[in-house]
Amino acid sequence: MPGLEDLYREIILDHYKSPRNRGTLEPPAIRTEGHNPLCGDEIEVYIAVDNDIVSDIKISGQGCSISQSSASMMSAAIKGKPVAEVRALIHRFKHMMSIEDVEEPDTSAPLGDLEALQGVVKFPVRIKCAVLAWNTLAEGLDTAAQ
Amino acid sequence: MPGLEDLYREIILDHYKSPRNRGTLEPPAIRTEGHNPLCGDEIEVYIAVDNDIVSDIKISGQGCSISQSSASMMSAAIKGKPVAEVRALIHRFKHMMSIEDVEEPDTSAPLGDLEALQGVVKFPVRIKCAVLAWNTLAEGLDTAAQ
Amino acid sequence: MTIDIDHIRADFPILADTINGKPLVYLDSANSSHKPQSVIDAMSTFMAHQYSPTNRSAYFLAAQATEMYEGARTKVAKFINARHAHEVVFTKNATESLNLVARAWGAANLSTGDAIVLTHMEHHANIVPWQMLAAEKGFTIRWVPLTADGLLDLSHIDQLLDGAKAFSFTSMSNVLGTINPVKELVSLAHRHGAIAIVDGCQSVPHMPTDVQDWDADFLAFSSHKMLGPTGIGMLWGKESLLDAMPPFLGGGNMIADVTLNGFTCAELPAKFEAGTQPIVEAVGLSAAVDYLNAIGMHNVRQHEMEISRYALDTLTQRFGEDIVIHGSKNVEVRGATFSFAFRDVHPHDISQVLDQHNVCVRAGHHCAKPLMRLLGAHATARASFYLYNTTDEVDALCDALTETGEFFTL
Amino acid sequence: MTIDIDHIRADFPILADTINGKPLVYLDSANSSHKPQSVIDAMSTFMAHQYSPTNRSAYFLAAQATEMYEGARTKVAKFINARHAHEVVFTKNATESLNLVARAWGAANLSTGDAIVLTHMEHHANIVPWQMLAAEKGFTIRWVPLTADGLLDLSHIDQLLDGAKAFSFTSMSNVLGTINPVKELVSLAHRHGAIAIVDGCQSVPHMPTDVQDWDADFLAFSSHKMLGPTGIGMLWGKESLLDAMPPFLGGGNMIADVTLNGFTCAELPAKFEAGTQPIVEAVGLSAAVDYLNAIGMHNVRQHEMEISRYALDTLTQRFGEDIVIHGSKNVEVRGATFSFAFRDVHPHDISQVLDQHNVCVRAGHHCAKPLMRLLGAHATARASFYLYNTTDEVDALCDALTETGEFFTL
Ligand SMILES: Cc1ncc(COP(=O)(O)O)c(C=O)c1O
Ligand SMILES: Cc1ncc(COP(=O)(O)O)c(C=O)c1O
Repeated sequence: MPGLEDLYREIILDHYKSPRNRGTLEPPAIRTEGHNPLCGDEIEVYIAVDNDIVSDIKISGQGCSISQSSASMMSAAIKGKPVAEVRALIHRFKHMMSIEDVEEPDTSAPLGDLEALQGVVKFPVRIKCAVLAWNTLAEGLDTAAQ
Repeated sequence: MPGLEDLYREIILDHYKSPRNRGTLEPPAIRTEGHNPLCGDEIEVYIAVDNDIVSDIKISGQGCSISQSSASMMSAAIKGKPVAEVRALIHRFKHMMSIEDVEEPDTSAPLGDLEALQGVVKFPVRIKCAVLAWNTLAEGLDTAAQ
Repeated sequence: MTIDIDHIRADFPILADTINGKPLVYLDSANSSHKPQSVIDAMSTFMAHQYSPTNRSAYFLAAQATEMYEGARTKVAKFINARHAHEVVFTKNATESLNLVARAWGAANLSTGDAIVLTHMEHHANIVPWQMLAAEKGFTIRWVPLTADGLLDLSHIDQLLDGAKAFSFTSMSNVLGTINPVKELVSLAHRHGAIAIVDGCQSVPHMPTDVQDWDADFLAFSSHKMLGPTGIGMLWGKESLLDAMPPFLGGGNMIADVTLNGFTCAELPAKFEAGTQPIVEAVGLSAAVDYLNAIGMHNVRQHEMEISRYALDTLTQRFGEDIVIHGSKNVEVRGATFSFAFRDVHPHDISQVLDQHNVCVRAGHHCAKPLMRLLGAHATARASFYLYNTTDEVDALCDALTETGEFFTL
Repeated sequence: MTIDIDHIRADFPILADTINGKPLVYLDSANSSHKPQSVIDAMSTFMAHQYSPTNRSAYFLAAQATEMYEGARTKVAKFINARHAHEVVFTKNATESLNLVARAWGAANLSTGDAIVLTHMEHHANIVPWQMLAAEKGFTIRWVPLTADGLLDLSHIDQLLDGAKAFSFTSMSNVLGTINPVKELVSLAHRHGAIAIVDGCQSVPHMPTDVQDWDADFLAFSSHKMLGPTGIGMLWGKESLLDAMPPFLGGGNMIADVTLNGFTCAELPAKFEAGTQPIVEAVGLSAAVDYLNAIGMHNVRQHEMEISRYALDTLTQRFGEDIVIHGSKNVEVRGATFSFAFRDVHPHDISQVLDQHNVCVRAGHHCAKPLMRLLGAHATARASFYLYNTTDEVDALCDALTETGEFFTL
């Protein structure tokens, strides 16, 4: 059985305690909700997309350290990035989480700090926590594209 | 495991091959149907009740040797008997078949030939075959009493 | 100790196992219980040497298996003091049992303008089937509120039950541990002409059950929470109600006859048992009931009251204001199931740190989201105890909680 | 022999048992099959050392059990060549699977004036759920007739399917042994805009299955007929259909959220898996699929064709006009399931005499009363063979039949 230090890297706890980009955005920013039916975690992701760039992002809702820090790190990683790059990163992140059905990603999307979340894979039940924000973001991008 | 001879007594095979009281009765005689959903056996029991006496009985339908011979032996045993005596015999027969919920019967109702069916108890699946005609008769008597 | 705990623990092979060299501290029995060797053996032996389909074929093996299957029914009926064995229907779990009542009794008896009453502490299994039916039939659902202590607030019960057709409630909350006054609730329901449906999942495994004394109309419960296998649940119902109900699932075994134009139903209990039944599981369940009977349900309850008392005392002493235990502190009206909040650590993170010490608790909404909203929590951690748990395991929980606190204040 | 029959028989403990000193000749596998030691062991080991509730709690044991449960799903999906694992829903038996389709798909898609098509050789499990729904919704049921040979008579199939919404049929008759041309039937259904529902109970255990090649819409089958335990069945469905369907049973696990006012559904497959699932049974089923894969379904089919050929030849040679075997005599279009009449001896009596020799056959209507009426029989005796049966057992059947003839002409 892997140890706690595999899961709770320092940077994760840091994002958990001081989450980045907390808050909400007013319309026309897009608001998307996500649930983890297993544990009751809820998240709202707000994104503003201008000229195919995610110009702003805010996160609210609540959840465990893993879902909260993953959301916080995600927001820091994608703010100001082109939508295409964000999509590539979502793909790469889900691949790192060894989600079924996600093929070999384009590794040009750099993971940076997000690599700290790699340890989650050893705790399969927590993968859903780590991925919650990312799935919610992906849904938001789909709405934006419509 | 008990042997075939416990089940198929000679008198049973005799009634199976030469069933007594086969046929039907016209109204106002009472016709009652019975099924054994397990094996598909079907029976019709026709009774004429006059002055609280089962003055006539006919059996039709089809089934295995046990259900057929039990019906035949039943018809021979009850024809011309007072309803009260017939009810006592039904009770006694079901008790012999160790049907759940049937209390100690009045042993004054003589079983006679019917005792040959006692071996059926060792073959629990066949108890339903042996009892089919009797349950159907009991239903017919209830109808007659209304 | 009212029961010989070492002896009992020795009957459960998994309790002797270690993970990473440390023993298992299993505190999730409200979710599902472990199985004694006798249950495992009964199932293995049956599959290896006695297996046969039941209620259909006539050969020796089939007759023997049918007797074992029906024997399980008789045993369960006695365990809850049912009047007749055929009042016990085997289902796949308590959830199916409750769906059966909603669909078969409910669809025939509820329509627009009607009302039923549930409580605010129900499990989703006793909420969603009614909501599904209500969306179709247009009846309303009324909710019994809770007191601050986590008991049913009966101050307006007469108003709530007025004109209601059914009152469906849990005998014990799977979140708060609250034991409801079933007999009193049944009598309230009946006084208003409503039938009383009891979700017995959490109480039947932990204390004596007497459906006749309760005068209840239906009781749903599950094998896997009472030392038996998964894959089998029970619905008990009063004969007259079951007889009057339309069938639930259609297929083999539940019919008397089928033609191209329609079908007629078999008698109880076959009427509600369509298709090949959980035969192996009934044999396992039968062994589980034997096991519980041998110990005695009064003794199980006694043991769990002792554990509860110790847990309440110890957790409060060691963690003071750092811990909030939901529900009543009176062990007379609660079972050994404790939902709690610990500092501001998320329940998922609590359970993760506890897991490092093989302390197994459940973190989440416990399939009771309406209750969670009432508690103002998205999730809680829940430690639940059974006949095989010890006060030492309460200490192990506390030690692991101490470490959780340290870890998350680094 | 295409398979090592001695080796296989050694894997089934019950086949080495004797009753009254004589070996068991089990010819009732179309009813339910026996279990190899590997299935029994998988379940015992799981219960003794790995048991945990799944998909809820987060501790190590729970994560491991969840992986095993979901692993069973993936294995079953591969076994029938499903596109996605989440297209496989676990139920309690094939009967529940068919009720699920009727209730969830049917209730949402069928109304007055609609029609569905069944065949005259269906099992009650594929008749009664539709009759129950038809009584409520007012659609009509049309029936595909049979040829004298016991095959589907497709001469008016276009007329029957005209305007129909669904065509639900068995892949193999449990009475006649007839193997239906599933791929052709699916394509006929689709050409008329009907969905195709396959009752795979009798074919999936006995030959390769490829739902994508068939292009079927739903497939129902049972674990207990394919070497697995009771208490678990399967429904496979096309993702798009399952996604569009309302839920079936309501409760825990199948929801995304529940409030006092209503609920929202979880994603597939949880949406259709309410309550605690047959976890132990999924582990056993997983071992059964492994066992069948190791032997190879083509080899199973090959072996059963050899047995069928031998059985048809031997029964005809030895009993001539005394035996009437229902269904086709062409082993290419039939499985190793033989319903027969023997002189004028009632099937119940045949099975009784056979039982004296431990020859286990089923006597009755085989849950197919409409077909029995068509055959002009109230009951038949049925001998059905599986991968563990031998041609010697065909001889044992014949010897016992000879004695049956002697006994009943005394
Ligand atoms: C063709 C067919 N369909 C459906 C069923 C029902 O399967 P189960 O009893 O496992 O629900 C059976 C078996 O009894 C069958 O043979
Ligand atoms: C109070 C209560 N009701 C219903 C259920 C549902 O039981 P099952 O999951 O066995 O169907 C549970 C357990 O999960 C429960 O605790």
